[in-house]
Amino acid sequence: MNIPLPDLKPIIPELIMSIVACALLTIEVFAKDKSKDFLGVICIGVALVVMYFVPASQGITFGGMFVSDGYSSYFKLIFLINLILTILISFRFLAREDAEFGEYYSLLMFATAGMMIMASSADLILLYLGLELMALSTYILAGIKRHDNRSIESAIKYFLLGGFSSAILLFGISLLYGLTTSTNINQIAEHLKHSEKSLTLFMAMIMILSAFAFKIAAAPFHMWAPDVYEGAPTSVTAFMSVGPKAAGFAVIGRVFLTAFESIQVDWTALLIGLAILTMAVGNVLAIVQTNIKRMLAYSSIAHAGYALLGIIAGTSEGLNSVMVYLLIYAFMNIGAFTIVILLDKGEKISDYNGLSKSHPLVAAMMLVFMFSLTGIPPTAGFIGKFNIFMSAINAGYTWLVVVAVCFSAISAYYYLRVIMNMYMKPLEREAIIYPNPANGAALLISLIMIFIIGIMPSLIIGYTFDIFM
Amino acid sequence: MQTGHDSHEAAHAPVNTIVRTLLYVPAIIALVYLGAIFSTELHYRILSWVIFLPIIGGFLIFFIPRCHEFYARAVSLVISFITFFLSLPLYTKFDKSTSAMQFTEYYEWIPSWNIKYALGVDGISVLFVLLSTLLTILCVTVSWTAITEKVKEFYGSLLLIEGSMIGVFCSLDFFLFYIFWEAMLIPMYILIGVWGGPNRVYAAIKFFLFTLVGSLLMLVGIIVLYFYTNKSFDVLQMMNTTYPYAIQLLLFWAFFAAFAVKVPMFPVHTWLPDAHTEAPTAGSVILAGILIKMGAYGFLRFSIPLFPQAAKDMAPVMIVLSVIAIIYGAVICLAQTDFKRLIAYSSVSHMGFVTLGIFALNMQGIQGGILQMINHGIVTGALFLSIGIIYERTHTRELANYGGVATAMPVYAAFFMVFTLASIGLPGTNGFIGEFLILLGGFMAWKLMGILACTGIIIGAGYMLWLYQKVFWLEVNPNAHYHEDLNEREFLTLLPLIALVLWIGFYPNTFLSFMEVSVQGLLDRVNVATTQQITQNIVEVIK
Amino acid sequence: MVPLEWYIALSTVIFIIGVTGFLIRRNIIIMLICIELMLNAVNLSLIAFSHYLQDLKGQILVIFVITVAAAEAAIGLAILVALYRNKAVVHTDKLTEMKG
Amino acid sequence: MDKYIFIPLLPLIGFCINIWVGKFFKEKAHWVAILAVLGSFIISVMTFVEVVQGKVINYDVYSWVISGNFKVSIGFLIDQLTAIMLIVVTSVSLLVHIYSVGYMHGDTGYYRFFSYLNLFTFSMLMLVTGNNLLQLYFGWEAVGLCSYFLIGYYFRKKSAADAGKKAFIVNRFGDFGFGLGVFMVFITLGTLHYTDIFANLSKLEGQTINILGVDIRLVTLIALLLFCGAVGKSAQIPLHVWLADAMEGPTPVSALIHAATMVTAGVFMVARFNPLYNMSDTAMAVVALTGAITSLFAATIALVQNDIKRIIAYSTVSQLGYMFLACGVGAYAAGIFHLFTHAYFKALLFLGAGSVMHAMAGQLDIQKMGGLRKYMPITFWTFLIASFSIAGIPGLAGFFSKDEILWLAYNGGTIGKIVWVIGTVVAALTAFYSFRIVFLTFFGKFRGTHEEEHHLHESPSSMTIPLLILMVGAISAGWVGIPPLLGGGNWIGHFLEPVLGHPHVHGTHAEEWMVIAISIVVAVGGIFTAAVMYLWAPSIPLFLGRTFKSIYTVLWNKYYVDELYDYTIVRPTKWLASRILVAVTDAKIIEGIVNGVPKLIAEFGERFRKLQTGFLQHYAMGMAFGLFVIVSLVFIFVKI
Repeated sequence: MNIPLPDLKPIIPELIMSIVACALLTIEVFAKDKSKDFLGVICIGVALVVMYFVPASQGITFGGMFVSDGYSSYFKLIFLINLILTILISFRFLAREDAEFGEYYSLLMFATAGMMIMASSADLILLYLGLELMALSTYILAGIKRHDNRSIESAIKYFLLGGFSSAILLFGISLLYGLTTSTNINQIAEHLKHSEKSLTLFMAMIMILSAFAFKIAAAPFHMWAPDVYEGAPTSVTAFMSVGPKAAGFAVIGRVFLTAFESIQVDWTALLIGLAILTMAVGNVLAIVQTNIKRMLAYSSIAHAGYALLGIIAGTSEGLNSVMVYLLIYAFMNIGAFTIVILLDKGEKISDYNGLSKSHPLVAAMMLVFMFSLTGIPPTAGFIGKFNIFMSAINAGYTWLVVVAVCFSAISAYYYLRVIMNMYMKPLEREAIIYPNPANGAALLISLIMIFIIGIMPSLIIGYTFDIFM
Repeated sequence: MQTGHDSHEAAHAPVNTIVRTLLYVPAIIALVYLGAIFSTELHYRILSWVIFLPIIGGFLIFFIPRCHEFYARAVSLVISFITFFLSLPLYTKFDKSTSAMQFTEYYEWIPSWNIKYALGVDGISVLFVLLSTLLTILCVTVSWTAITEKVKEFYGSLLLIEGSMIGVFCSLDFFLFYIFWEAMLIPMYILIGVWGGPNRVYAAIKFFLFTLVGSLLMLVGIIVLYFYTNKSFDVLQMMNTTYPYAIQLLLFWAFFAAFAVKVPMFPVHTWLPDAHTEAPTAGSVILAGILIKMGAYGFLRFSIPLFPQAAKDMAPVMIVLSVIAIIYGAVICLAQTDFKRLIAYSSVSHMGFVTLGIFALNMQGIQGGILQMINHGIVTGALFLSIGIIYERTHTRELANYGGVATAMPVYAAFFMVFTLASIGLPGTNGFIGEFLILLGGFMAWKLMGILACTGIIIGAGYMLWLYQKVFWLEVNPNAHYHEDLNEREFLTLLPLIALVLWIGFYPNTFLSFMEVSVQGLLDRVNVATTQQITQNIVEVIK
Repeated sequence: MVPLEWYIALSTVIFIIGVTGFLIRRNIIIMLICIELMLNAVNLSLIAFSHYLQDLKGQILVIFVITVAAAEAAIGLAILVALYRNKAVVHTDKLTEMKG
Repeated sequence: MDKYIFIPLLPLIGFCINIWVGKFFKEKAHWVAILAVLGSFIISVMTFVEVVQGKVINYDVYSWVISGNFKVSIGFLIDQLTAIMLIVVTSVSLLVHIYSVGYMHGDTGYYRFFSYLNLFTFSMLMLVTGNNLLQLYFGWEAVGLCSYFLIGYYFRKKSAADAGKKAFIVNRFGDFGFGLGVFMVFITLGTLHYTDIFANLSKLEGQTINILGVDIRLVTLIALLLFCGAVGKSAQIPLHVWLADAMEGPTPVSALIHAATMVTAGVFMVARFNPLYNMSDTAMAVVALTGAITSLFAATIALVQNDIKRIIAYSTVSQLGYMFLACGVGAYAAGIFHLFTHAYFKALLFLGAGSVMHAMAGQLDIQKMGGLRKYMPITFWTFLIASFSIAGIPGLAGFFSKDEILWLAYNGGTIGKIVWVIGTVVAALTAFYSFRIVFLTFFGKFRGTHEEEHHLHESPSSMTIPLLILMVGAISAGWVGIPPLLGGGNWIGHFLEPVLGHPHVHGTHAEEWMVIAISIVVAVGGIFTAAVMYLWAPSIPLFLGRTFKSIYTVLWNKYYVDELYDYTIVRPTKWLASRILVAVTDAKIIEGIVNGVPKLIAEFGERFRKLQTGFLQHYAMGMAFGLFVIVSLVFIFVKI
């Protein structure tokens, strides 16, 4: 019996990622070298190769389950950039943290592969699988400093709550399946278009939404995030704060704008509530934080809130803006975390006091990242926000943008506090920094991209537009 | 530290300084003249150069090794001078007979959003560019010895601010405008927060947040405007679009949030005393001299021409707020004990005049308003420079620690007197022309408000003379540390401002003629707008 | 034949038992089991749907869910072992080092 | 370029030179200043001659301010009125410059003093020569500035510094009204040039403006607003308070600015705008009554003061009131005539007082002087002549001008009669207090310390020569206006007629004789009373002081006007500033909100972070609760 092999071209990137990830596990066992750096180098190399394949491998395969289109390609780009930057900042860091395990790199790759699958999935089954692949890998990553209480605590929390939320997701999927006889997003959409609204549908939608909201850390499903971000090794935090979030947005965009198109009014209302709550929680709680990682965790919650505005807009333009926003967010957030990694000074914000005196260059870079996170031009953060706001206003949500803008002003307060500590407070004790070329490269890439996007945004905005036009 | 016994020496030193300095003056005049001729001959994209030379220069200064402080100073001085020379063609080549934009530059920038890199100046904005380039030079020189820490960062920030300020005045694309408008916050925040006074951190954050909240609302307004302008940020295109009344009203207030904070108008003024007071001298000068003009400029460039109906209808409200600011700012000065804080509050009062003139919506008012902005930039800038000069000697801003400065530093006292007089609007100084035109315009439009605004002048004389007496007259304060009069550098820093004070005072037409046609164009636009008279009640009360 | 609603009701009840258990029990192993309970509740409903809708996808999903659940359990227990090695606890109320 | 521009320009050049490099000239700095003023004096005289020959100069030098239809030039209008003022200003200024060479000898700020004097002369000349209101305003404020500088010349002294500030600010109150007047003129007539204003004045006839429900004639309003400025500048009630304090300045300054020139700017302005004032009876009445009341008021204060310069200052206020009184009854020419004569005898009085002070090492209290005529005869004689002149002894300058005013007031209807009575009373008081000074200062025994007596000397010639020249003026300045009744031709009245018009006289010769007689009688009576009280029976003043203690106290305290202003304006404003605006509005309300909002947000943050307990079940509960709420909302709101 001739079993036709499905068209593998669209899935080449994911295949490469998975295969290499498996291979890395094997290689690592045989590697005599004490240093695992070469694994990272391989990772980066592979990621770059994959990046090359991503745009080329467009198509639909596996009976419509797997869709590789512009949309997914763009997200995959974000994931890969996230991966590369994360690896760059982990090089010396892991050794320092006594967590230099070879599987670290392959787990990162698995997680990324999971995200990529999520972004490409046009079927809830595949979506679930991708999501679990990503989630399970990140659970381990969060606890990779296995002798560290905080790391393990964060892993446990992440794992239990993650499992909880994916169970809810599954329940939602099962309801939806029961309602529509399908797990394919397009078929679901087709089915829902012709059917009445029902409470079951809403239940399904809400459950699926809650699981995705968990992934993007939107309030009230955000509560795991600060603890996990704080406890996890910083490089993993950087990875988690961008990758899973972006993946979450990718699936929200796909599922909600396609499958639930018929009840867009309803879920938009829900998302508006969620977005406002998220921005409020993220920004207000970030103000009172003293730990910089925790502060950044809350800030990442807040940023999810801004990004939701693009989804709420519900237009392709809105989706665009979310993608651009996430890309920009990857650069500025990882940049900020890189500085956190670079300084072995403690994680308290007050530990940054007087940094500009001892390490002006580091301080200056942190300043750029902070202003970018605040959204001050000419940094990329501004372009991101501007883009989001523009699409939201175009969709008629001006009042919501005004709310977002108010929260954005609040956010300035805690970002400025970091700058204030670095530049306007006296130096208390000399910071030890661990510069190395890889971290430097990560910083440089982030910095350059922040300015390039900030000053010449047409480079990336044009790109996203090309995808949709 | 010198003590009293060689006061005879001290008494003669300033004379020598004057003479020595006067030798420099012809050289500098010749230099400026040559610079003007040379730059007028050259053909280059003036505005881009003037904006980006300081910005790039500012970045380059960051890379000067830390040990070479002198080079940081010198390079920034040279850059600021070159920028000034490069901006001179705006004066020499400006065509005063048209209200159209001049020296325009149009390039595609972000085509997907229809954003252009569009620059240009007209009679309203051209003078601010020149003022910015001039004041920056003075900021550089006045900080020469005052800044000893993180020198290159200081000068870098200063130049970055200069570039972005000029960008604000030249942008013809709203997006570009907003970029410059906000970008300037960063170096300014650093400038206040790092080199400022004791309470600098609070002041810096306050400045930043106040401005940010206002400008974010404006950002929303800009985006709304974009969609109502057929997806374009082009200011000129916006000026040719008529917006529905409700939108005009909403956007007027959205823009008001940004501009009123910057100006600052009455209830949102409290960032200003803190920021001005705590900022280092150069920061105060930039803040008072140019930065707060951007608010009033915003009203002129955007609020009024884009929303003429709303502006006309809201003018009474703005006038009332302006008059409150005038009187409030002036009265509150009487209770100040801090040198810089007093001048800062006087800025509130003076900017009240500016907004009063602008929203009088007649020729005299608006011309007076613009001229008064220039004047205020010169005079308050000069006052802050002067305060900085003496602060460098005393390191105190408490008025109680001063007294008898005129005895110890006669030349300085004379300079300060001129600025004081200009500040209280004495005829023959620039302040008079501006205030007179504003009050005339204000009085023509709103009698009662004009009368109330005039009281601001009385109180203005009150606090400035009180200040002068407290600081410069009476016996020399025994704890004082001011024995050396102005040195050449300080003297030359203040001299151009004196010249400008008198120039505008005696021949304001040089500057009025720049704006005449442009202001007329603005007024034409306003006058055709019909009002809805929704503020009828206020109108009846204040008419 | 048993109507679909009964399956769904049962599945929902089991799911809610799982949720409740997850919410009120402190022991991580039991919480893990509660998650399994929830997953199996879902499996139940999926199979029921699959059967009644005469569609195979539900069953395929069930297979995957079981697989993933196994992986999840493995990883969960591994993390738990690491936790136990470090702190010798398996209760969530001892894991409140990070908060605020 | 013609010569007229150099009238104001020369002093300006002098100022510029001295203020920059005067320090090099040390004690020679006066040469620059004096030469500059001399130059402008000579040109003024030449101009005056031209004007006498019938030429009126009116031209623009350059456009000063152009803004829309608002066009104002720097320009010159030299007509008969201005010509007289030019002579007054440049001549007195020249003499005061010369006098100052001796008076200011040895002062550390020698060059500074002369540069200020130059600047003042420039400003005053700009004021009187301007051909438009804005230039008048320019000069108006600029002379105020110089006055401020010169009053505060001894700026180390707190009283001097305060006085300078007070002068400036009180004047600002007047200028407030003046400025509004200028605005009104521009708004109603569209121009600020004199000739255009006067040509269009008729347009204002019949127009009214509604202020707080009252219809006011436009001309009245404008006239009164402009008069506000005059009230401030010429120290009339209620803005007279600065002039007495202004005596803190060096005495030559008091003579030049606070007696002869600057304070008369108000009179000049009113006279210049006589067509406007003539249109409004109300305004005229206000001017006349303000002048009359001020003159009486100031004269009564002068009766009891002991500070020699303050007495003369109050006398100046009083005499300025006289001039306004004249303008108010339409006798502009008489007012200007009095201005002209007053400039000389009052400058002489001041310079004489300065000479006395010079001898007394700065002592100002006339109770501590006495018998000085032995030590300083020139000063004595000149001072005596000036006193006779101000008292109105026939033949001297003061007599003719004062008599002209009183006679025209007598002719001026009901208000005229009232002000004539007041004027006559004031004449008596003037004679009295002027000779109170003379008798207490120059007669009797010296009442100061022995050391002071030892120090007494006549002043140097640079001071006495100006005194002598001014004495000539004090005697003869009135001769240009001898009324026809006394055989003169009232030349000045006719000279000024083209500008100031001709007052209507309907009284008989007999009445005129009566007025003259009465004024002579009261003058002599005043002098006699002073002689009785201060030469022959010194116990009478003491007795009077004890008997009418309350009146004496009120007069001694200048009717408590300063205190009144202090309690009604100065203190409430300061209280408002520090207790309300700074402490409440800014600090509590606005800053309360500004700082309160972030605090509130942080407070929220602190509260809500407690929800983040770190306890896993709570997080799960949060999720479940969130889910529950969303589902409930769906149940509530979504209708299916």
